[in-house]
Amino acid sequence: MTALLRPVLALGLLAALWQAVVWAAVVPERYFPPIATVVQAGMSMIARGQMQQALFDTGSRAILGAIAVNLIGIGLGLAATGAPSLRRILDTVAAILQPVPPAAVVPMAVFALGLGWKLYAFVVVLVTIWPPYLATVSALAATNPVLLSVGRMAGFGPVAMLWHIRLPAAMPEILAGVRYATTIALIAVIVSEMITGRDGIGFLLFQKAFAIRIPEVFALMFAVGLLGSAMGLAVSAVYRGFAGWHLAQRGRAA
Amino acid sequence: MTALLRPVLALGLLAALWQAVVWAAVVPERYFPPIATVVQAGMSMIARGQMQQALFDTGSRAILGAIAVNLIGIGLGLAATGAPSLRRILDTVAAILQPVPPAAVVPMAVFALGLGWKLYAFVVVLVTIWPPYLATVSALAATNPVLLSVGRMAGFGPVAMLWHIRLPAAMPEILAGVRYATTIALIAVIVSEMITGRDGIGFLLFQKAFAIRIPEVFALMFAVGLLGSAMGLAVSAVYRGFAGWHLAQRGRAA
Amino acid sequence: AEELKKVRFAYLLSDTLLSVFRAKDQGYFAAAGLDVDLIPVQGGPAVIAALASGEADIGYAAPVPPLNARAQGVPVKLFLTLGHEADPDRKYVWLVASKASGVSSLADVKGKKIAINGNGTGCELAWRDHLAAAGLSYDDAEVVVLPFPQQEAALEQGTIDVGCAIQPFYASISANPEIGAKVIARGLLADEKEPVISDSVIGTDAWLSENEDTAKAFAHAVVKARDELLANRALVEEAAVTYLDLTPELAKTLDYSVLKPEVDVKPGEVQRILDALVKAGILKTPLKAADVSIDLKL
Amino acid sequence: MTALLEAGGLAKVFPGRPDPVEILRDISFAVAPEEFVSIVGPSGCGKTTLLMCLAGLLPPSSGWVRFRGQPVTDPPRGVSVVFQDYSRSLLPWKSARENVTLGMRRLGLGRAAARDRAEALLAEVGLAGFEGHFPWQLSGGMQQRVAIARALAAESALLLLDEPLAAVDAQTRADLQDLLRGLARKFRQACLLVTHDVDEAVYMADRVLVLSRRPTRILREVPLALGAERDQIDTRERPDYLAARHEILTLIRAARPEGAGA
Amino acid sequence: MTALLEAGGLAKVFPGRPDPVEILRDISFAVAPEEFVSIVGPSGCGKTTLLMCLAGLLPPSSGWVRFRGQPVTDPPRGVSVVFQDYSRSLLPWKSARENVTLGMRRLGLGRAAARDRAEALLAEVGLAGFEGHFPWQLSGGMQQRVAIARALAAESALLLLDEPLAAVDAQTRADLQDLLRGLARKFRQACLLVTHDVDEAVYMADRVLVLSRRPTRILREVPLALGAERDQIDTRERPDYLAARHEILTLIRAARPEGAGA
Ligand SMILES: Nc1ncnc2c1ncn2[C@@H]1O[C@H](COP(=O)(O)OP(=O)(O)OP(=O)(O)O)[C@@H](O)[C@H]1O
Ligand SMILES: Nc1ncnc2c1ncn2[C@@H]1O[C@H](COP(=O)(O)OP(=O)(O)OP(=O)(O)O)[C@@H](O)[C@H]1O
Ligand SMILES: [Mg+2]
Ligand SMILES: [Mg+2]
Repeated sequence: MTALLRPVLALGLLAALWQAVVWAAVVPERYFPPIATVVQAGMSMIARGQMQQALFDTGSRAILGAIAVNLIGIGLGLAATGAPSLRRILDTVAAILQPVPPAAVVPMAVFALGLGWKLYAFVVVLVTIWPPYLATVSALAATNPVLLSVGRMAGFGPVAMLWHIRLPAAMPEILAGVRYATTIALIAVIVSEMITGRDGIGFLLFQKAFAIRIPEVFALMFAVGLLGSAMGLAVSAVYRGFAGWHLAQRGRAA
Repeated sequence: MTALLRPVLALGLLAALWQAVVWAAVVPERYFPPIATVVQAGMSMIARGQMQQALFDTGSRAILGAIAVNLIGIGLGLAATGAPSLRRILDTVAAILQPVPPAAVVPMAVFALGLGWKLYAFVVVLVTIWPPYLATVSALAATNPVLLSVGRMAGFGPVAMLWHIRLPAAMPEILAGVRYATTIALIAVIVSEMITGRDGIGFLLFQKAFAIRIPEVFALMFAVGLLGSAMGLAVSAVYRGFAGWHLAQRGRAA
Repeated sequence: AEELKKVRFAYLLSDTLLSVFRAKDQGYFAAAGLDVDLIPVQGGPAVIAALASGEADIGYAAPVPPLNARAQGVPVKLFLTLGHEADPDRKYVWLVASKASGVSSLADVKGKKIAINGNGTGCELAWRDHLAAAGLSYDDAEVVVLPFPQQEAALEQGTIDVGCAIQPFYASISANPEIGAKVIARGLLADEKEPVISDSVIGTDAWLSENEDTAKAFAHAVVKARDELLANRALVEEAAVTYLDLTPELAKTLDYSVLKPEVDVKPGEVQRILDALVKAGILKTPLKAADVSIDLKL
Repeated sequence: MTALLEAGGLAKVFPGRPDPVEILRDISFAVAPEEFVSIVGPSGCGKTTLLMCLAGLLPPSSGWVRFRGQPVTDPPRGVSVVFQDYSRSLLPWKSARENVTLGMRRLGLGRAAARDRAEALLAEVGLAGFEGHFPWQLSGGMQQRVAIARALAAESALLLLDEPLAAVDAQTRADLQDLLRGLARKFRQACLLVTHDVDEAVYMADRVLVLSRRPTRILREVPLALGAERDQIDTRERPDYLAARHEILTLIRAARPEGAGA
Repeated sequence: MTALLEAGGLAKVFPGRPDPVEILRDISFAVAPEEFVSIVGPSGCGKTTLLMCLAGLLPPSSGWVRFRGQPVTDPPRGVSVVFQDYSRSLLPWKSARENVTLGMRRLGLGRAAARDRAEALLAEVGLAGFEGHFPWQLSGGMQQRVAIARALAAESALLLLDEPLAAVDAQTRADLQDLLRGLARKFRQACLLVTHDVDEAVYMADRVLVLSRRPTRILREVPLALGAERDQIDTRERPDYLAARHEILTLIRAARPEGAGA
């Protein structure tokens, strides 16, 4: 309940702040319209069905992408943990590829991948894979050594050790990486849509800017924020499922 | 030594992989040139001084930005930990702002901030602040309750507790956030340069891409990767300084 | 019924394309045996990339990016043009200064901040050509890269002194009293006594060599739609609202008249731009019109 | 003489899953200045919970605690604790020496003085030469001794010791018992010692509190008059020592936790 | 009868900061099947280190370990451990019951059977009613008993017990001593018990190994013949029990760790 209330509250706060900037007239109202205008613009996009469609397109891409990429990232992290030489290579490839901005990659990637889903997938993967990968690798490496000994005594091979000991112990940290990746999966999808999309929020953002519909551009940005918050709530639910013990344990007095 | 060797090795691997793709001729050579051509393009940019200048411009912005933003992010995390109501607000603002892509924000920010360093600063902060903030908040919340009791018995007020107990305990996790933020500070700088820049790697990337000078684009991307790796090594050094105990402890047999 | 021929058309947003949108909506493409798939992308280079990667068969862009690409060895050719510029006032590019900048002519631009929407674009060519004609060099001004939608605010804020505008942004800037827009030059080239092509429909060499008939059919359908638009101003405004999402007020400012009813590219027109590009230093090596364009002789 | 520490009607209930779990039920007692009190009770009866309440680390569900006449809500100055979970109570990023120095914070000593004192205390608990070692480089018993040195470092009026000698060998244990008593007398400290070793409880204390099984009350207070000076051999052979020991063992046997094995 | 566990010339040196630290120096001994051996030694002498080497969890610097005649490099099937750091050895995301079930993995029981057995074992160690509690909801002694139940669950031929009763009260400790011996006999298990309680060492064992201070060797092997059946009262009054106890205490006194207090 509070988890759902909180975004609403923060949204209110953001709106108040926004309106304060408008009143302060730092930026001409034309480029930074009052909140009421933005809401109205959003409403009219909803009335035309534009907003829902874009949210659906972008949302489904981002959610599917986030799921896939988090699984891949965690999987790579597991593999790298199993094979230290792979880890050494991946870590450095990560260090080299991570800072390459997607906006720089997309124009080149179009040559190789075209304009379809492959491009989206590539961009999302390239940008989003690192947080879950890095979190998985670092969390798995940090397993309490006593627990590892317990696992070895139980006769766990590497796989059982991962499954029964290292992975559950690492879950809180991994899910922090997953939460972050989920957010930037959304960014990656929107950036791709802006550059080569025919639909979705990214495309709409571009189209509205071309039509000089500034209130609608802002309304779309708010919508992106809400979509992001919703995805965050979904991750929280996963967290409670997989690492709820961690939260409960934290609450304990010493 | 090995820390420095590893990027070189991985770079070699990457180059080999690259060349394999070229030979497989999946993509026409014009759009995916052989590694030799890329190196040559890079060399010619170095000869003209273009590469160094761009690396310096972008690098100095990214490094200053990363330092500032990490400090701000950690500071905000500390503040939020001290004031739970602030934390609730910041967490949700984070959830809403995080997924807004920088490419969407830059054009809007231009209105308010012009095209100078303020714009760079704003974009870098907006994009980069979350990993250190989130890491700080979550790590500080996870302090072992026995250690907290020890601190309370030592008569630590909230500040001393933070400084002597919670912060050192949280350092490994915080520095993981810092490492990540440092990488995306570089991305943010490059994206800003791409959109409204007059110099730096981002500007050069765009310029070369428009001129369809593909080998040079790839050479620049490699340069970005190397710059990112170098920044990563710097973070590693900081990590050894602040959380070296964590690495040493990990190495212990149970 | 005969199977429709699939044509993938990558484009960047422009008011000129109203005819293409209308041709598709009214079924003129289908009537010509074409199934045209519209693929919006952001920026000329992306159009080129879409063609080069085989994701699109034909594309729409300003003339500079494809010519640039051709010079870099990307096998694309111009085969249609939907608009021409010509002296004195048939122009689609404006160099506009804000009142606050104190710039009132090209000569004042020295040391000022001028905007282009991207390197290697029509704006860059326009600036270079006009400045050269005024006895100045491109490097005399401080060039800033800024997308079209942001230039109006930048002018108003004083972030830039002179912008490079196309429609509908030019109309919006002109109507903004805070800017007090002053046009210091117009047109892609300084000298447009002879008509100059202002945009281009392009295709890859491979596609064009096999699909000349398709290209012609495409052209006829577009011309049909365009003729209807030219004949009825109300239709233009309606299309601008429908396809470009413009507000009705903004749509009223649209200038949709054309200089030449023909859409096939004449080698002479292309050569003029090529020469200007070489003169401006954007193209390093001279190219021949015949190598970069096809005259469909419709 | 007024009491140093007083507890009245202390109760603690943990919010359990199906039902709340009642741990402490109505605990009242007082500790005089310089008094040494031992607490014994069955495993899981709530000794640690009680100590945490007394230290101001855990709010009781009802009842009150006063230290030097002041209500305890936060850890008061003048109280130190050795935690049962000693291995987790040491800061892993600090050496043994620095961990001990932490206990001296409220004394306001200079850096060098604090360092000297820490090293002296580590030597007292048998850890000379290990000052620079980190907790994870020490054995269990060594870690526990670092925790003891840290609690001693504060020169508190009251020490709360939660099984502080559980992990050390018999000889070291005897030595540390004498050390603890000696320092407590020297610095006029009161001690509250939780231990499972009834011999230790009796040997160390002026009074032993025997706790019941949960929900926990004080089953009996056993006063002792073994004198101020104790000796590992002589004291343990005194008839009143043996009588007290017998009484407590009998009580504990009766109070064994529910369902305890055969 | 061939030995179940054999160690020969075991040595362990840790890479220390200025100099490497020599912990174990030349440890050789054997444990026969069904034999109960206690190990006592000063705090920090390397008992835990020794157990880790025997369990195949830590490679010795030199020397060898054989279990059932096979060289031990990894933990062999048929060996269970109760770790000294019991609170960290429980999986915090699993209930007491699930933690115990973990010990039965190599037995290949069905889900329901494993669950029943886990609950029975928890009841044996006095934790009936706490099956669903998580480790951080249990007291120190309760956590330790969960760890014991887990080790028992495996029905191993050899139990390595590192101060398994350090955190439980006297009565529960006595009960668990008898339980451990009883189960060991019933399941024909050999045990290696590290303890600081010399009484416990003698009461439980067929033989006691007394370790020296570091660098650690076996100071003496004290064989016992107290019979298979032991009694908490009678056994402890036997003259040979008291003699062994005295001998070991004297040895330990001599072997106290360097610099130990007063
Ligand atoms: N990683 C390490 N680096 C350096 N020294 C270590 C390390 N681990 C353990 N030691 C040292 O090894 C010695 C033996 O430790 P161990 O835990 O085996 O002792 P123990 O006999 O079990 O002691 P206790 O009875 O206190 O549990 C200790 O002196 C400790 O300082
Ligand atoms: N967070 C919690 N939730 C529920 N029950 C708890 C919680 N913390 C402790 N308990 C229960 O409180 C009881 C008392 O715990 P406590 O640690 O005080 O016992 P203790 O007397 O110190 O035992 P020991 O001698 O084993 O250390 C235990 O039965 C334990 O299960
Ligand atoms: Mg306790
Ligand atoms: Mg030990």
